[in-house]
Amino acid sequence: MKILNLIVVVITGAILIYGTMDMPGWGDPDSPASLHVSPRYITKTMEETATPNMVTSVLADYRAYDTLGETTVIFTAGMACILLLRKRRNGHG
Amino acid sequence: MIEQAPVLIVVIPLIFAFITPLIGWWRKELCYPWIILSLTLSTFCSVITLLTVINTGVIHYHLGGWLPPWGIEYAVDYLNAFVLVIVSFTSLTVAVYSKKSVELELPEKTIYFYTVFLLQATGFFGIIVTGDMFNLYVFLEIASLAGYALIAVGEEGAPMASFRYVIMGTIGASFYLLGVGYLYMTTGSLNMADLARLLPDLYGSKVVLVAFTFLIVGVATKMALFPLHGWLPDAYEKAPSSVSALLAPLMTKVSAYVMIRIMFTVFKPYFSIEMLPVTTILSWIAAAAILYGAVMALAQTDLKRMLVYVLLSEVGYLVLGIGLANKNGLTGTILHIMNDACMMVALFMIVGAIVYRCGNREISQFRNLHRRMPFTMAAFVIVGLSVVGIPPTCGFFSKWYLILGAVDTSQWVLAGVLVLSSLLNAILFFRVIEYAYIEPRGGHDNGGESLAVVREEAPLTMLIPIISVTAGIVLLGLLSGRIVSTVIQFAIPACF
Amino acid sequence: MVDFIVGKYNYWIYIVLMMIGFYAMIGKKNLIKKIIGMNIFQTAIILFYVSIGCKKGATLPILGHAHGHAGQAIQTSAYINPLPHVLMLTAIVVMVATLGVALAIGIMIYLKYNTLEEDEILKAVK
Amino acid sequence: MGVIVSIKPLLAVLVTLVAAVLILFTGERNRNLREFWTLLASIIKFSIVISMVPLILKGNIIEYTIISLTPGIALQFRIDSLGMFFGVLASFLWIITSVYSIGYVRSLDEHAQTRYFFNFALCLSATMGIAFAGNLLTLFIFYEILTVATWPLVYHKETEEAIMAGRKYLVYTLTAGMAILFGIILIYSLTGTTDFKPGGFLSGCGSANILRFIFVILILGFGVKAAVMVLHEWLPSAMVAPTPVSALLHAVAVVKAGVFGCLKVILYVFGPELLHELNLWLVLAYFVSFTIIVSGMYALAQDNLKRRLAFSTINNLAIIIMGAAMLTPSGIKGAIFHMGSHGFMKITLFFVAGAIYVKTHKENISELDGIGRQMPLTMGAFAIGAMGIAGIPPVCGFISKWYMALGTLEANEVFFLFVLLTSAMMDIAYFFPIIYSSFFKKPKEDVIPCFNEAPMMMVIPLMVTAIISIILGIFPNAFFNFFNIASTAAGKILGGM
Repeated sequence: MKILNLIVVVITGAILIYGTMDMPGWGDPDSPASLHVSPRYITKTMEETATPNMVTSVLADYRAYDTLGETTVIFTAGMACILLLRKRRNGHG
Repeated sequence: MIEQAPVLIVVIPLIFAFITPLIGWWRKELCYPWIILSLTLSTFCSVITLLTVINTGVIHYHLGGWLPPWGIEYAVDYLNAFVLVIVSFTSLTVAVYSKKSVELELPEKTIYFYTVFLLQATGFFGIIVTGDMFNLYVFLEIASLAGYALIAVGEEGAPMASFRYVIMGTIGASFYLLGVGYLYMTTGSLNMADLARLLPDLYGSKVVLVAFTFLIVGVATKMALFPLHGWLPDAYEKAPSSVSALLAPLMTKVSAYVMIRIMFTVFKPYFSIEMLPVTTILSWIAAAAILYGAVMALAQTDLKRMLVYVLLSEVGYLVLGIGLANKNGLTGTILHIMNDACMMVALFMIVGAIVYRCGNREISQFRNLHRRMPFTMAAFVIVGLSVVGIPPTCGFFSKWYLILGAVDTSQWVLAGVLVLSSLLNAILFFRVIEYAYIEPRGGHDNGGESLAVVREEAPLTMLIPIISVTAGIVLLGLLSGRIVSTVIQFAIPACF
Repeated sequence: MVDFIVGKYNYWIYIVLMMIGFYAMIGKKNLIKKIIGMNIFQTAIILFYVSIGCKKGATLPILGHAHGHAGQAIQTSAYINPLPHVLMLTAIVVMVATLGVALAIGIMIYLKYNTLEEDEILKAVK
Repeated sequence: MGVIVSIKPLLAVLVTLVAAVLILFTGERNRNLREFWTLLASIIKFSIVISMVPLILKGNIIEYTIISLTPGIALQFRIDSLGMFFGVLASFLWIITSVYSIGYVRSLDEHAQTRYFFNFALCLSATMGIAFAGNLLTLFIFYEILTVATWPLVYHKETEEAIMAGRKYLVYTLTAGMAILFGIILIYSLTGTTDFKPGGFLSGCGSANILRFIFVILILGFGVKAAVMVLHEWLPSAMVAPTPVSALLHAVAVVKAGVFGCLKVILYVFGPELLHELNLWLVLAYFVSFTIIVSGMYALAQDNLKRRLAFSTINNLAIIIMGAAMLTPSGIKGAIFHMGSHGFMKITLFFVAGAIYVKTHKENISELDGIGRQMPLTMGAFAIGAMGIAGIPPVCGFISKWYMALGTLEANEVFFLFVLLTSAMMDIAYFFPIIYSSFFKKPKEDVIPCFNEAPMMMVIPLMVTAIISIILGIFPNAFFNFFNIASTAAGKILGGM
């Protein structure tokens, strides 16, 4: 069983590393990730959102809906924990 | 109002969920009507969305007004609109159904149960409606977290089952997230439509290949496709009745939807079919899943556990249609998303009703059940026939398209597997029906011992959803031609 | 060759980290170790994402001259890509939430069976 | 000549469905009302069916499309002469069987009568659907409903034996259903349609081998219900069912549905021309000849009366298929007519078996000595039925066998003529001793040697069917132009070549 797990892990890792072969190098300023969508966040942040912190402007404006989801995740987790751990006050247990 | 319908489907239950605990603290019994109200509104919106899509074509809804590659977009085409309607109807049905079983199984935790229940539905809606890869991940996690919690409050052994689900589910979600990361790295985009535009130039790239693999494996884990199904049987068996009824039909269907999205929208069909032999591999895995599920189900003596394995086999059907990758196969899959959602929700609701009344799920203890719960068992017969694939119930038609798809591509073995699984399902369901309906008697003393069985039907809040879904199963079967010609044929990628 | 290794080695490190976590998740018998593995896995993914956003010679994505320098052209290459950071802020929250739920379930299990070893629990369930 | 759109076929199917629901909800509380529904529905149904006969005789086709099921296939009724023939037969016999059933279940005070009548009505709906189906898929849908609806009737007694028989029945028929489904899908995949056409629609589609394969699985699939040998095992076992069930379903509705399916495949899907071209007709004819001979031998060996009748049914069904497989005008005419005449004769015989059982609780032939003195009407009807099956004039079995014999000659296959004659000999061999011993042998002690019949609710139906068998033998057209319907059907099919 241990061996099987190890094999699964090694194969997964090998596939991931295989994928890195064609990746743009670390910190490459001309990588697609830096050229396609993000320039607008950098150049237009003041103009469109009046926020100098780009992370903030993306988080709370461009992709604000993700952040709504994020808060919902926290809410879900909170409710889940209450649901799971709330002790019965009366009755058995 | 109508233009806002796509976003309202998600936002309404979201807001309602935030308010549910407050309402519960005020008046505990109001939680139930509250979530019914919420899901009714969502259902209403999803129907409007589907009608809008049919009348005017694909809806693009830009959240916050930011244009797609930069902001998050809701893109609703025939496929999501259709799945949305199915999911919203199913969750509404289960919500109506849940009242009594929650009162029985979780009397102390009603408020939080309903809150998480609603969040679960929200997660499903969000996954389906979104057009953004990362946003999908967020909602996938909402749905999963809610699912973990809902399962864990089930019967003896549920926490451990749920824990295993947490581990497998997190692996699945992390794989998905890794896949998205790899795609983002090479394209710089997270929007599905944008990715579909950018990716064809990069199809040779190893990064894209790996990303694709991880996305599919991640989704398959969430879907409990055959070799990755380990978490599912325990989790859905041990979960409370209404949770199994919600999760079992929907989690798998939603994941199947995501798989179709990734394979045929984000990636072009020719990539999924030709560049990697993914569809071939998937169809063989699916065949294995179908047989595995059916054979394992044969070995079960507990009805709910049997159904769980039937569910595994149904997942195989869904994936088989995707794997066949032709018009009929995909029609079969999309039709089966609907049909199987109906069948599974009905079956799990029926099991819940039986447990509620008899406190027992052992098939061998079902003697005289048809006298005790005549309507429930009649519904069980019809749904069972549908799973077996007896026309004119809807289960027949998805099988029809799937076999047709297999024949079209001359995949005789796969067609044979489908036929064989029908027979295995027949054994499964007729066995249960036999137990419930036949009272063996020795010799010829006809009508001698007519046992006095008290008629004790399930409460109305359970019975009405069961009966209406069962009626739906027959109706949808007869209407399937109409459904295919108005919706599903447009939901299939254009190149097929 | 050297460029290749220098350009990729950090990804490799993250992948190795991920796999350590992954192994713990599927291979370890102790529930807490599984949860720790889960955390390692997710943290490695976060590192991986963040490193996508990196650009050589760029600085934090906060405009240094936000006030009073209107009109001055903003160089894209001067700031690192903010998007992965945003995504990871969300992902961290998701991770924490998952961790919380996992631990809550762990507590439930511990209260019920007084152990956190998977095989012992499975024995107790049966 | 023309296509008439009419909702009548749908009504004919729905009437029994509605009755089934009413029966279910009336339940045990009011038995008379429940039985009233059965009778009312059977009469309404028969009148609907009969009202369509004149149109069909003029050469029209009645059509009604309910809803489109998939591109190219609709849930559609389309009645031509062959379907009409089967429809008239089944709906008429249902009236008689209903009366008989009521007598039977009440005399024996059976349990679960509501379930019994409910499923009976359901079966009849399905049979009507099969008779009127306009394409293979519609036929298949009703065929599967029939399969499932018959199951509770087979296990009705709920003894260990009955339950096993039910299981066997399901295993055979559901597997067969899957084979048929597969065949239909292949046909649809090749042609994009499954609409029946007199003379067949498959010629020119697909290679010879695939067509042969389709033919084989379809015939085997329908052959299970038609109890073709080696696939027949379920039918004798299913004889544990109450006698009216054996009578109507295992002499008329279910097995005839199988035969009807075979005829549809032979005549309306493949067609004479294509079968000649593929040389399949001979293979089929030899295949069923085997059944004819072997089932005759089996019948000789049975002591249980119902089982003997079951093997006789298997024998006659195979004769029908053989007649059709000759693909000549007389052969087809004879085959279609034999569906009807065998229905009347065999139902008489089963009714007799039931009447004997109700009166004396005897099931075995060896116990029947002298019973003719106690139940002369019943055994007289038995004699008529048996003569008919053997093909002795003036009973209607003679006419159909005559035409089928002509058919074999038209096809220049004397071998099959011999098969027919041999089987007639065997019919005599296994039926006449019964008649002889029941009338002329010394009665056993427990037989009351004076007139003591079963209830009139049972005797009258079996007299009626016996008399009709004779009338049909003398005036084949007496009964709603029965024979003409059959000849029109044969003419249409061969005209379509």
